[in-house]
Amino acid sequence: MKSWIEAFSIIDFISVGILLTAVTLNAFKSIESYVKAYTINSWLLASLVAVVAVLVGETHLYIAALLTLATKGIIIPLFLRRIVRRMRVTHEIQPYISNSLSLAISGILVAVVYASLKEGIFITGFSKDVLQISIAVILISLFVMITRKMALTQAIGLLFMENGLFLAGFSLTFGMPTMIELGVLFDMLMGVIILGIFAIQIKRAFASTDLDKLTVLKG
Amino acid sequence: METEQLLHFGISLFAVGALSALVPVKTFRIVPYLLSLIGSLFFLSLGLILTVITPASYQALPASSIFEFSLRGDALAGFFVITISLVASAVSVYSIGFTRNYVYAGLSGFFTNILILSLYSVVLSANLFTFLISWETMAIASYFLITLDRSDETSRAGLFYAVMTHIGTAFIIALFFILYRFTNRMDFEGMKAGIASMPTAVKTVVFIFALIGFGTKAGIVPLHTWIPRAYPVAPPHIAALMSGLMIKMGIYGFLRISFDVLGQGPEWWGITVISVGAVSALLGILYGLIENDLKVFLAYSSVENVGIILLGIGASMMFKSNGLATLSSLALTAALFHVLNHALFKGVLFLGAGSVIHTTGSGNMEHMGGLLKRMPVTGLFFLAGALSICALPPFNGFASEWLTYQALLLGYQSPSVTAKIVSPLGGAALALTGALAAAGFVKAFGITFLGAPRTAESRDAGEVPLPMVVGMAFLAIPCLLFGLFPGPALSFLMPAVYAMTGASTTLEQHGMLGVGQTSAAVSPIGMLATMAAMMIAVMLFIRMKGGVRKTVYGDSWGCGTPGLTPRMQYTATAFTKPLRIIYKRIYLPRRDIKVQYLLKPFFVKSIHYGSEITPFFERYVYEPATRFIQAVASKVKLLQSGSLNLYLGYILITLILLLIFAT
Amino acid sequence: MGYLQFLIIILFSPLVNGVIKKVKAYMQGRIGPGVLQPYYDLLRLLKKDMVVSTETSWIFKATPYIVFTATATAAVIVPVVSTASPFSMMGDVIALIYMLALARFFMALGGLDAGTGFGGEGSSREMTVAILVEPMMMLALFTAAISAGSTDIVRIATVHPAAFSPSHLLALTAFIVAIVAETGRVPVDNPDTHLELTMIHEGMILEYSGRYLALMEWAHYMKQMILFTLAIDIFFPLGIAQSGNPAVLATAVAVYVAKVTGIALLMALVESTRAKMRFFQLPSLLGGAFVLAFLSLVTHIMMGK
Amino acid sequence: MRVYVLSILIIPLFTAVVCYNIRKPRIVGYVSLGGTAALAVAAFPTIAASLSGTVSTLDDTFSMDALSGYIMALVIFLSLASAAYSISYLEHEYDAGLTNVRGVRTYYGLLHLFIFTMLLVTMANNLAIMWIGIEATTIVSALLIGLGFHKRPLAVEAAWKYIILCSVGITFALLGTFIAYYASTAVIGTEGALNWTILRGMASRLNPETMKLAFIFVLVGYGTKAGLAPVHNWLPDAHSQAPSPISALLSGILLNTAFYGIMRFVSIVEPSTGSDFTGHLLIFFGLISVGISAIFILVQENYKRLLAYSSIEHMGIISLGIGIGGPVGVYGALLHILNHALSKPLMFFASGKIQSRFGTTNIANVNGVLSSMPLLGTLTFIGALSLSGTPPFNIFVSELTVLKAGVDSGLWPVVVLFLIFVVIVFYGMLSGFGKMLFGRLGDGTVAQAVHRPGRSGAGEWLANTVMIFMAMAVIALGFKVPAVIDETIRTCVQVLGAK
Repeated sequence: MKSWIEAFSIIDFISVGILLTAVTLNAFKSIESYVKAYTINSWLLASLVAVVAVLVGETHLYIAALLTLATKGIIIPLFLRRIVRRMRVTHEIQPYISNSLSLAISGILVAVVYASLKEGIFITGFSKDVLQISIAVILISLFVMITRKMALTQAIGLLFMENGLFLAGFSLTFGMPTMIELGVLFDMLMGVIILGIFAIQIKRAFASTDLDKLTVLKG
Repeated sequence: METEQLLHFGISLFAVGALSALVPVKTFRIVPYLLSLIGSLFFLSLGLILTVITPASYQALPASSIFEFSLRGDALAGFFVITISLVASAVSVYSIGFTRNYVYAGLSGFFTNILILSLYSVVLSANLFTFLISWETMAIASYFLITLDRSDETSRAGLFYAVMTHIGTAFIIALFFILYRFTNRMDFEGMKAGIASMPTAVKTVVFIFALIGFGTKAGIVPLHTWIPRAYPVAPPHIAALMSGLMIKMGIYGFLRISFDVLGQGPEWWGITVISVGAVSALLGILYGLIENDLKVFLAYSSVENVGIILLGIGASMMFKSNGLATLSSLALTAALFHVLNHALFKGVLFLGAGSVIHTTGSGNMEHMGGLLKRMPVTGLFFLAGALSICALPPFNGFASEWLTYQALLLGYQSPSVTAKIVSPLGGAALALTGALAAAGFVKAFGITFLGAPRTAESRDAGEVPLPMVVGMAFLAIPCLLFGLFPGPALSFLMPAVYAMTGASTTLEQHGMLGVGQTSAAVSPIGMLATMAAMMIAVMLFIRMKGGVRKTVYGDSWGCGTPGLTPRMQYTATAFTKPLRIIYKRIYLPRRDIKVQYLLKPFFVKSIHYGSEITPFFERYVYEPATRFIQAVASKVKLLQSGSLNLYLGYILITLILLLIFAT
Repeated sequence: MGYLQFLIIILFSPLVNGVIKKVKAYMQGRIGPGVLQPYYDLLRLLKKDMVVSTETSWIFKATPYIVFTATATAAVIVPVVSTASPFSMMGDVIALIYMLALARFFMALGGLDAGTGFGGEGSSREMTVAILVEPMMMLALFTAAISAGSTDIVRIATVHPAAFSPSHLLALTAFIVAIVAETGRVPVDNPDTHLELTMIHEGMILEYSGRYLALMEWAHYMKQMILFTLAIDIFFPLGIAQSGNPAVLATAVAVYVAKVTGIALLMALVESTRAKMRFFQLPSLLGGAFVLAFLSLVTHIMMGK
Repeated sequence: MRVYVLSILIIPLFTAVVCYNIRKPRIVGYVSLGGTAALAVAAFPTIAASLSGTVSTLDDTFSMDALSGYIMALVIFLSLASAAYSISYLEHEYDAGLTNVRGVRTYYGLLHLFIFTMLLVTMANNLAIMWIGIEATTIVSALLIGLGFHKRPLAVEAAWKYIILCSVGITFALLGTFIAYYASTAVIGTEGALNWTILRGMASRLNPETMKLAFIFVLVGYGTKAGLAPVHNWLPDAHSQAPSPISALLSGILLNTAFYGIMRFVSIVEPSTGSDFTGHLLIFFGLISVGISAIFILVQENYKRLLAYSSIEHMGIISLGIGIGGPVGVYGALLHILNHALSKPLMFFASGKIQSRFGTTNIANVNGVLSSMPLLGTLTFIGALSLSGTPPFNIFVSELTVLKAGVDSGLWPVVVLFLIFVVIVFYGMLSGFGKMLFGRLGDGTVAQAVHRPGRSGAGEWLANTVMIFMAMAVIALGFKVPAVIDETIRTCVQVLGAK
């Protein structure tokens, strides 16, 4: 039983780390740092899955942890780096909202999540906070996508959302059946690749990765 | 033959006719109209069965579920079926001649058949669904017939018409659903049966919706604005169908709902309808008077006549709610009789106008003149139509308007003071309308057919082909006959009147049109006979006293100066100038005079005189509404600004709002 | 006798006009033509050839006959000296007005047919005046009809012999204005002018000559007398014969003659004391009369008499 | 049975591979058509069976009831239609040099992948697999829009917005799915906790609070994909930029597959939360969609965008029908899915022809279609009138049914607003298409008939046949709903358990 408590604290610790890495997005400017943040985020995620796997001792959780590490922690970051290099972009241009303000708003979002998720809904499961945290991560990364102007940043924001989603799913379900997890991961991988392709397309078509150019279609 | 068989034969004839019109063979063009002619004869007999022979309702194509086609007929439907058949057959004959060299013969044949068929199925429809389908089919068919020549101008007119009628339909759907909600039935029979449980407030809503919804189609002021736009661009035979029949469908729907289904309502309903009728009649003809385009004028005159019909209907409703069944039946008889008559003479007038425009190539009276000598038969029939629509004895218009007068004058018998005052005022409005209409048609006939031709086209004009003339005869002759012998016409509508008011008055016996309560009577045939006798007498007298005198022909008198040119004739604009001045508060005329001088102020080079009236409702009702909607729309358009960030923001906001409020 | 009383109107209408002319002459200090002058004029015109414009159609030739017969039919409808007038079953007051309207309709067409300025002007003005007069006249008649409970002239004439209620006086006043306007007299129209700017009725018949003109004029005389008779029947029918016996009839005729003469004098008086109005001042006059007629109706309904 | 079911998934994949490897642009179209026809034949027994009872294979991973059968039938029908239409469309693009052999191959390959993903959605019994399918449709269709074959900046922009917005949405949908899974594990443990059939069985025992949360996320998520306002913004861009056959598929059926997900969820959420919760949310989204789209239709200057907004409107109507609920409402919504799936593709096909004839999607530059291309003009007019909810065309019937449901449940404000919006839509549609159809060729049109219509070969003939068939269906359904369809929809209503 005691180990559970510790486990709880470990898990909470990790998940808070995940939240923080998401929040830091609001502070950064250079694409490199975004990718770094994402990598760390994914590693944390994978480690969390691993911890739970150790605790619960189910094989498919080990697989899940490995898969997460492989795709989110290694493949996708590498891919992102390639894209970044090919597109020769280094820094995010001035976002719509100043960093300090967006930090504040992220805080508000977290509050909203805690307020709206009523206590006592999620009594079971191994943590009461992880769900809130994961949803907060999702919302914050969405907020980042809203405020940032570069195609690539939005792709990364989406990836963060998916991490948050993964976390949520995990905290709610102890991991889905393996086959489904595979499917989900595969979809996401595909999605990222397509996003990358399109990001390059945009660069080619609009001679810029600035989303301000992408407002021809309107009305 | 059984009614169902008649019905099926008729329907299939029109269907085949519609399809046959699509055969692109010139010699084949006569077929669709022949079929529609036969079809309307089938329906005519059906109508006679429903009204005169055995006034019993039947049920054909019974409905299994709510959204099923179902037709039924009763006395009211029968009367309208007869009206439709009379006009439709005439139009079919006319079209044979008109579309012989018509560019859009195929489409016109197709949609004409569809339109006529939809008219029938509107009046014969048994339930909400059938009614709506037929109603909109009618609207669509007429829309395509208006826009037949596909020019941008006609398509704009068509669009305006379609949108107006669609708004009307929205109201109709709403009122149907209200009825359905409270009676749990979707067929008129059932609604009628279950109406008792409906609170008066709701009934009032239904009544008002009916007035608006069907009034749009009937063209009551201020919902009339589509009429003077749509008719002029429509080909003549279609204009005749639309003005003669389609706007009567508005009357039919209104009767069906507010009389048949809703039953008796409070007095102010009737008063409202009377007022609407009076306003429509007066404004309709006033706006029409100053128009120089023949078809626009006729269109406005349709608005006027709908007003007259509504006067009768309103009076009938008012009397009914005052418990005067006999009077109510009298008023309704007058109204329905005028429905039939207007269908006839407005039909002949539009066909005549069509022939004139067909030959002179212009709808503007200012380009015509002297046509009576060039197209005598057309002119004669047009004159007959004009006399009828001006309610001059012994034509049919007189008979129905006389009945309307009687009904309104007897209003003093009703217990309530408002009714006492309102009804004679309606009579006064009718009198004024009559005088205005007379002026209008003196202008229309006089400027168009009399005097000297104002253009080369009208100078070289000739009589139109035989079928067109015959088609007009189909309508012109009944105009006279129903005026002289109102009996048969009345027998078409009496059963309907009895069914709806629970009373019936025998108004016609041995050639006299008489109203029992007042012992007042007129005998159009007697008047005609007297006139004939007088004619003979005076001719003999002249012969006796004056002997034979020769006639010397010469130029018209031009104050002794020779060389009077057609351009010196009195113009249509000048003819109504006094009215523009007298009624300036209604017309709000604006005139601009530009004078160019050779040497100011003595030698004038040229004077340009322009005068136009303010289209009140367009300017102060429709345009502001449209502008408002456009403004709102252009504001809303900013939502889709093209910025992806914004769109993502929508998602986030929606989600957060839902999280906060929905959970 | 009851069958033939319309002949009184047809035959004596020119005389009435003659009388009016004579009285006017006296009032203006002239001797003036004899009262039979209209008859001579008519006969002279009948004997003359006709000049017809080449522009005209059959309408032009038919119009005089239609106008005459329509007016004569109206004359048949209105009971003159006896309520025992079987022909008046043929039509009521509305029919009568509309018969006159039929005549006017064709007269206006005739005016337009020659294609001259004057004819058109006359028609236009005639119809305009009609628009102003007809509803007013109708309203005045409605009052009577409602109080009699019928639009049948005989009924109206018999129901209330001499009911000079306020509503009737108002209606009467309106009706007199109507007569002035309908018979084309000063201040509405000037029957004796051919000055184009002031012509209304004369303008319409300007192109007519010979027997056509004769018929037109005669019809005009008849219309005038019909309206007089209508006024008599409706507003002071006292003395009209209810039965067919000769004594009653004789008195009735006498009374009728007196009444017609009275109205004729009134007309003459009005014409010689008033100046002609400008055309566009007419609406105020006729509109005022309309208000009177309306008031009469309202008072009748309110006061019930 | 199992063979049939699997063949449904295998055939399109196979066709995709084959099409991608054919190097002859004139042949590949017919191959793909053949593949789709084979698919239709193979799928027939499954669909037929599913309409009568549930068909389940691979221990309930795939389980098809009447609703799945209904939607699948629509998917396959539209796939056939647009496969047949694509032939002439691509021939024309190819002749006009807008694409190359590679483009054509990619197009057909992706087309069949797209079909595959949609079929997967309809067959999945497991909610997560359904999600995977829907996400997959996004990816494939994004490629079809953006890369398909003509690399135009606008297409790329549209695709980018499409994929970003829909991925974000879909993420929320998955979150909702997880939460639902959580709720169900709380009741029955992990085994089969995402199987719709099982969930449906014990839906009333699920924790209402949790299910509410789940439904909100799912609604926003799938709603984005289904094009419900106010999260619809990707739709006009994507529909207007995609090649016409793809636009037809997108709006005719893809939106419906997304909405299919919502329907599935509604019927497992309702029992615990009560129908008011789901109903009100759906009505809310439905009304906003109809209203917003009505206004945009009114001021629209681009006919393909106009059609896109009309899709939003009709999705709104469907959501209204489901939201109002009751047998009548659901019936109306399901019937509306069919009607819309007939009229809208017809319009997109027609507008594709117009576009290739006039080389513009700007209403102002198109004129006199009726006089220059009578058949096409007529078909367009039928479609436009049907879409604007005019009798005697099919959409009127389903709209009336939805209205009736609204009246039955006494939702007068909804009924009134709906009527107002529909009038506005009518005005917008008719003024837009009236402008294009009427008039003479050449008045006021700038870019004039850049391309001659493609060689009227078999392709043209096929396309016309398809369009004529759809138009006739549009009219026929306006007068009477055939017994078989009526029956099917009634069973679907029972499947969704509308009371």
